[in-house]
Amino acid sequence: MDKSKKRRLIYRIAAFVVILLIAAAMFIIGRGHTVYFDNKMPENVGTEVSVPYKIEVIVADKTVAKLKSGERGMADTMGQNFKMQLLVTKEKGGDAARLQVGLKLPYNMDGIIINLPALLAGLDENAYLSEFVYVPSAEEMKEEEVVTDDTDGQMNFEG
Amino acid sequence: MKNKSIGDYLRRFSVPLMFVIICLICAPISGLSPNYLINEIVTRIGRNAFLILSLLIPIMAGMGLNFSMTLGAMAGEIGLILVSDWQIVGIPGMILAMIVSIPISTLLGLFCGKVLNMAKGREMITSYIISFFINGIYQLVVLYLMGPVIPIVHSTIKLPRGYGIRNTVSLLSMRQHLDNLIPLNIMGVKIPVATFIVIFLLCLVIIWFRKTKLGQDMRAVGQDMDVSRDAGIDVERTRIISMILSTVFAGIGMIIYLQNMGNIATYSSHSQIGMFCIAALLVGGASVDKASIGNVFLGIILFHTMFIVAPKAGTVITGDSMIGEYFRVFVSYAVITVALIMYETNKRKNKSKAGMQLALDQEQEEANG
Amino acid sequence: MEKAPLLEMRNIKKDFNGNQVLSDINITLREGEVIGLCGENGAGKSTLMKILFGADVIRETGGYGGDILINNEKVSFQSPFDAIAAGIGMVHQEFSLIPGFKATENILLNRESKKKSILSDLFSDRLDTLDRNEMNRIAQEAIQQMGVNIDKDMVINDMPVGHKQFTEIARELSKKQLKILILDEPTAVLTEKEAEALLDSIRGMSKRGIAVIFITHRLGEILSVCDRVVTMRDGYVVNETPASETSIPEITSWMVGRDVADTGSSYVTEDIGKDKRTILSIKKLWVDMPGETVRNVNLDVREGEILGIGGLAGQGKLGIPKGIMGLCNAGGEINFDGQDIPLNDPRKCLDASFAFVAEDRRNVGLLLDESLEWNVSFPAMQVQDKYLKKYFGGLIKWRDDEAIKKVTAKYIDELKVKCTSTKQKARELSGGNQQKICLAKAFALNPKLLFVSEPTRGIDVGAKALVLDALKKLNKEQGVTIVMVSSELEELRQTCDRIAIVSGGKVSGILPAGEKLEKFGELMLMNC
Amino acid sequence: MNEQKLTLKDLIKSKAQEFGLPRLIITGFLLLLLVLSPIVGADLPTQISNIINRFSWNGILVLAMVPMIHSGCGLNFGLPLGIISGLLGATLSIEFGFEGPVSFIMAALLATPFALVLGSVYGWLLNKIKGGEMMIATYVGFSSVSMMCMMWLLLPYHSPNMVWGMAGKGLRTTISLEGYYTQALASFLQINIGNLTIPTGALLFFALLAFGMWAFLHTKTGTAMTAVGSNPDFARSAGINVDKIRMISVVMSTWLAAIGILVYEQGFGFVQLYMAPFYMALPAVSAILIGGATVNKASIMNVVIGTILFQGIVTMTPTVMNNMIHLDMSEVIRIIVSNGMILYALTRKTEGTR
Repeated sequence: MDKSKKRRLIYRIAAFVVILLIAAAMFIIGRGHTVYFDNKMPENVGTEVSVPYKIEVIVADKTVAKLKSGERGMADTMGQNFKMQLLVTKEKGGDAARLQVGLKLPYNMDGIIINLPALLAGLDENAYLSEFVYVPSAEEMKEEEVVTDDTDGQMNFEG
Repeated sequence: MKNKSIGDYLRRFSVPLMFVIICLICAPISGLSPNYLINEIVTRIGRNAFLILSLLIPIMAGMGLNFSMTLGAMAGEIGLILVSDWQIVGIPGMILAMIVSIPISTLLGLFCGKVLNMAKGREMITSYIISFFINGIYQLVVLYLMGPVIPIVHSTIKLPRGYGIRNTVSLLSMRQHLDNLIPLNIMGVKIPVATFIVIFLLCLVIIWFRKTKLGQDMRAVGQDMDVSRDAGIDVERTRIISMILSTVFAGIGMIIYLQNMGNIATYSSHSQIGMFCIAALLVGGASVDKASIGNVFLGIILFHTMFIVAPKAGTVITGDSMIGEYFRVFVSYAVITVALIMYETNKRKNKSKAGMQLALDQEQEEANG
Repeated sequence: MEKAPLLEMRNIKKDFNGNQVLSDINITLREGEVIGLCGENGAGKSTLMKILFGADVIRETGGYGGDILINNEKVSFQSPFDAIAAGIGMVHQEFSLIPGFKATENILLNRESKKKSILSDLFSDRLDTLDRNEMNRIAQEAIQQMGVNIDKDMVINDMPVGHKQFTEIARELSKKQLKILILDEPTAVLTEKEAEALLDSIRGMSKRGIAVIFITHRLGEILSVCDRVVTMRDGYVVNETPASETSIPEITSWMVGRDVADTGSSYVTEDIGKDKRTILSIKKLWVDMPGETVRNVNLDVREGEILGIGGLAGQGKLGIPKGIMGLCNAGGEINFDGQDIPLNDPRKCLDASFAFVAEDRRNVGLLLDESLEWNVSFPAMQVQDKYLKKYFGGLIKWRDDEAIKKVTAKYIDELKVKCTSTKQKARELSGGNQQKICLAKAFALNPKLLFVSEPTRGIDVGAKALVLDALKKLNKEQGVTIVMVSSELEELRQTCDRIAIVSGGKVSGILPAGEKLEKFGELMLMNC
Repeated sequence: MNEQKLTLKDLIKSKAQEFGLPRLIITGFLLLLLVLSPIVGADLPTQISNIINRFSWNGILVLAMVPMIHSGCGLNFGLPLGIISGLLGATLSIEFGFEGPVSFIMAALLATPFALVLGSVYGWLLNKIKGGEMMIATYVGFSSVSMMCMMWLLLPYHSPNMVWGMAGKGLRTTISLEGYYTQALASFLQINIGNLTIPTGALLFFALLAFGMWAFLHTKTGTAMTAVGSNPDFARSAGINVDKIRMISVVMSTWLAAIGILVYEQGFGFVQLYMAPFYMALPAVSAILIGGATVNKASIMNVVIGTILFQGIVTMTPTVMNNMIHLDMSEVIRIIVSNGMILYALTRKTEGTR
C-alpha cells in the first residue's frame, strides 16, 4: 500500500517536472520577436559601409521585404535562431547575390532592428543589431472605457 | 410498446428536428453559397467542439448543464493574456497558455464543486450565479491587479492608465496557428486538421473515461447519490472531480476557440461562451441529464447553421438586419428554455406515471377479483 | 464437541432516549442455518438487524448493550462497511439500486473488476478501466448461485420488481466473504412464483453454508424454509422453536399474545353499535400511496363511534384516510351522511366537515417554520372562514390575530402543550407536543368525522395517554365520529369500539375491540 | 450582574447571527462609506439624497420579489417579463399621445392587462415545473427579452418621439420622458433642504404599494400564500389549491415589476428598451437577499433594508473610492457583492427546496 503511494508520488513529481520542463521549453522556443530590416547607412558606427541598391529578405521561403536603399521592412519570428536569405542587388540592374544569414537574437528584446548594410559589411553585433522601442501612437494612448457589466455579452454573440 | 418508443424518439429529437426545419427554410432565403456555408461550419466545429465537449462530464455526474464552464474560459483567457505579454507566440504560446490555465481552472473547478455540493438539487441556477460571481473576481484581477500586482509590460495589452487590460487583446501572433498547422483544402473547404485531431483526442479521452472506475462512479452518482453513498462511493469528491475536469477542459477549449478568433474580448468573450455552448449542445438533442459526443457535433452543425443563416434570412425577409440578429439570440435562449422545461416536466411525468401504473394494476385486479 | 456458532448475539439491549426497544436478546446462528424472524411491527426486528449490520443510526443514538460474536470473536461494527467486510450481507426492503445501470453493474457497484491503466499510477486507481468481461463473469456466477435466472444485461429500470429484488440478493452473493445474509421482507414485492424461486434459492444458499436470517410476515414461507423460528414481541424474544415443531396459529399467538392480566383497562367486548346508522360508507376504494397501497376497500363507519383500523405496516391501513382525504391518488365511492364526496379534492372533504391528523407530522401535519398560532388556526381559517375580520362586505378578509391567539391559547391549555408562547415555531416543540398541535388543528375545524393516523407514533408515554384521552373526550362530549389508524393493536383496543384489520390492502375483517388477540393476529396475516 | 451581561452578550450574538454575517459586513461597509464620504470631500447630503432617490426608483422592483418568495416559487429571476409589460404600457401610453403625469397613470393602466396575461402564462408554466423554478425563470426572462427585441422593431409604433428618426419605424433604445412622466411622482410634494432632495411622492407611492403588500399578507389569501411557501403539502391538506395560490403570487410579482419599471423610469427620466430589462433582475434579487430575505422567506422590512443597503453601496462606492484613491472599483465590487449574496442564499442548507 505504502509502496504504491510512494510510486504514485514519484510519478506525480515526475509529471510535474515534465510539465515544468515543457513550460520552460515553450518559453525558449516560443519567444516571439519582431525583426526590422534597415537598408540604410548605420548610425553611430564610425565607419562607412556601402548601402546596396536593393535587398530582398526571404524568411522561411517567403519574401517578407524588398528593400530599396533607405527603406525598412519587418518580419515576425519565433525563437532565437533567426535564419534568412538575402538577395542583395548592389547596383541597379546588377545581378543579385544570394546570401544565407543565421543570427542569434537576444532573448529579452521584443523588437530588433537589423541594419543589413552593417551586417553585410561584417561589422560586429553592436553595430548592426539594436533594439526597437515601440512607441504607442496617440490613438493607442487614448484612455479607453472598459465596460464591465456582469450581464454584458449575454446578448451579443459574434461567434 | 413499439408505438410509445417511436413517440419517445420524436420527443427526444424534437429540438434537432425543429432546427433542421429552421435551417432548411432559412438557408435558401439567405442566399449564401453552399461552399461558404460548409466552410463556416467546418471552421466553427473546430472552434467550438472542444468547449462543448467539456460540458459532457458534469452531465454524466448528474450535475446538469454546467453554466459555470465560463470559469474555465476565464482561466484560459488569463493564460492567453499572460502569454501574449510574455511574447510567447504560435503553438508554443498556446501550449504555455494551457499549462498556465490548468492550475487556475483546477482551483476554480474545486471552488465551484464545493459550492455545488452545498446546493444539491439546484446545481444549475447555482452554477449560473457562480459564473457571474467569478466574473466579478476575474474583473478584479484583470482590471485592477494586472499591472501593479501581476506584471504586464506591453502597452498593447495594458490600459494606458497603467493598470488593467484593454478591451481587446490581439492574438495575431497565434491566430489560427493550430488550425493551419497541417493545411488541408478539399474542394475549397479549408479543414483545420490539427484542431480536429485535438478534438478527436478529447473524444477518445471521454470515451475512455466512461470506461474507467471514476467514470462509472460518476454515472452512479449522477443517477442516485444515496445509493452510491451506501455503496461506499465518495459522492462529494466525485462531483468535485467532475467539475474540475469540466473546468480544465473548458479552459483548454477556450484557448483553442480564441486562437481561431484571433483576439480576446477581455470582458465579454467568456460570458457569451457558456450560453452558446449549452444552446448548441441542447440543439444537438442532449438533455439536462443525458448527452453524448454525437449530440455535440450534431448540435454545432445545426446551431451554427442557424446562426449564420438566420440574420441573412431575416434581412432578406424584413429588410432589417437587426431582426435576424435578435432572432438568433431569441432562438438560442428559447432552445435552452424549452429543454429545461422538458426536463422538469419529464421528471414529474415519470413520477405520476409510476402512480398511474399502480392504480391501473389495482383496477385490473379489482376487475379480475 | 460442536463447532462454535457462526454468529452469537448475547444480551443485546437498545434504547432510544430511554425508550427500551430491545431487551436481553440472545440469538445464535450456525453455518448454513436459516432462521425465520417474525413479530409485529415495532417488535424490534429491524432495530436488531440494524445493530447487527452496524447502521449509523444505532451509533448516533448511543450504541447498544451486549455482545455480538462472529466465530467466537467479539466484533463491533463502526459502519455497515465493517459489517460487510465481516461477511454480513443485508437486503433491505427499499431497493438500493442505480436505476439506469445494468444488473451486472449494480451487482458489482463500487466493487467493479478493474484493469490498470497508464494514468492510474499518476492520479489514482479510480482511473483504472473496468474489466467488463470479468464483471460479467462474476455477476453470472452470483446469479447462478442464487438459482434464479435474471438477465445480467438488463437495465434496472426495465426490470419487474421481483428481478430488482433478485439483483440485490445477487449483489450480496457476489461478495466472496458472505457468511450471513439478512433478508428483510424480501417476498413482499414478489409474485407467488418468484417467491417460490426465492425460497428455493435460500435453501441452496444454506446448503453452501451461508446462514440466512429471514424476516417476513408470510409465516407459511418461514415454516417451509427455516430451520428455526424466532418470534419477537415488544423487544423480547418470546419464543424460539424448530420450524418443524410449530404451526402458523401458534406463531401468530406468540406474535400478538400479551398477558392480559397486566392491563387494567376495560375493553369494548361486544359489537354494541349495531343499531347506529352508518354515517360514512366507503365502497371499492383504491389508493395509490407508495408503500401503503389500498385495494378494493369496503367499509362502513357508524355515527358516533371510534373505529380503529389496524394491521401490519405496509399493508395499506395508512392509505385509507390519505385516499379519502384526497392527499393520495384514489378511486372509488365515498358517501358521507347521504352525500357523495368526490375523491382527490381535499377541499371537498374539509367542506363536508372531515378532519385529518396525518401520520407524518413533519411533512404534512405542520408548518414547521411558522408559529403555533398559524398551525392551529390555518385550516379552520381557510376552510371555514374562522378567525377573520371582514371588511367591505367580505371583500377583504383580514386575519384576526387576536382571535387566533385566543383559540391557540385555549387548545394549548386544554391539551397541555409545553411551549414558551403561542408564537413559538412548531419546529421547536418535541414530538409529543407537535402531535398535540396537530390535534388542536383538527379540533379547531369542529369536525363531524375525524381521521387520525398513528396518533401516538414517536411520542412518550405521558403524551400518548393525553392524546388518546383527548380523542375519547372529543368522541364522548361532542359526538364526533373518529376513525383511528394505528399499528399498535393494544392502543386501538383500549380506545376504539370496533377495529377493522387491513391486510394486503384489503379489509380482512372487523372485530369488536375486546375480541381475543389471536383473532386479530389471524386477520393481520390473512392476505400478506 | 455577570449573568445578565452574559445574556446580553448572547442576545447580541443571536441577533447578529439572525442578521447574518454577510449582511453585517455589507452594513458595516456602507456605514464606513458614509463616515468616509465627508472626510474624503464628498458632500454627505448629496450622497444621502442620491441613496433616497435610487431607493425610490428601485424599491418597487425589489418589492416584486416578495410574493413569489412567499409562495415558494423562489427568487423571481423572471422579473424581465414583468418589466416588459411595464415597457409595453409606457410605450403605448406615449404612442396614444398622453402627456404629463396623466401618461404615467395611463402607462400603469395599459401595462396592467399585459402583466396579468404574461403573468398568468408564466405562472402556469412555473406550476408545471415545480422544483426547477429559478433556472427556468431565468431563461423565460432571457427568451422574453430577446423576443421583445424583435418586437420593438416590428411593432407599428409611430410616435416621432420614440421611433428612429431616419427609418421612421422601430423604437429607439432609449426614449426620453421629458414632457411625459419624468419625475411625475418624485416632484409631488418634493422636499428640498440645501443639497438634500427628497422625492416624497415616489416614496409615498412605494409606501402605498408596500403597505398593500403587507396588508395582503394579512388577509386570508395572503396567509394561504405564506403557508404554501412554507409547506405546500400542509397547505394542500388544509384544502388550499396550491397551484392557484402560486399563480396569484406570480401574477402579483409580474404586475409589481411592471409598475416598478414605470416608477424607475419616472425617476430616471428615460425608457430603456431592448436589452435593458436584462439588467434589472439580478440587482433586485440580490437587494432583497441583502435585506435579509432567504430563498423562501421575505418581509417588507427585507425589501426596505435591502434596497437601501444595495443602492447605498452602488451609489456611494464610486464617489468615495474615486475621491480616496482615484480608483473606481465600484462596478466590480457591486458584481462580487450582489452575486456573492445570491450564491450565499442558494447554498444555505436550512432552506432547501422542499
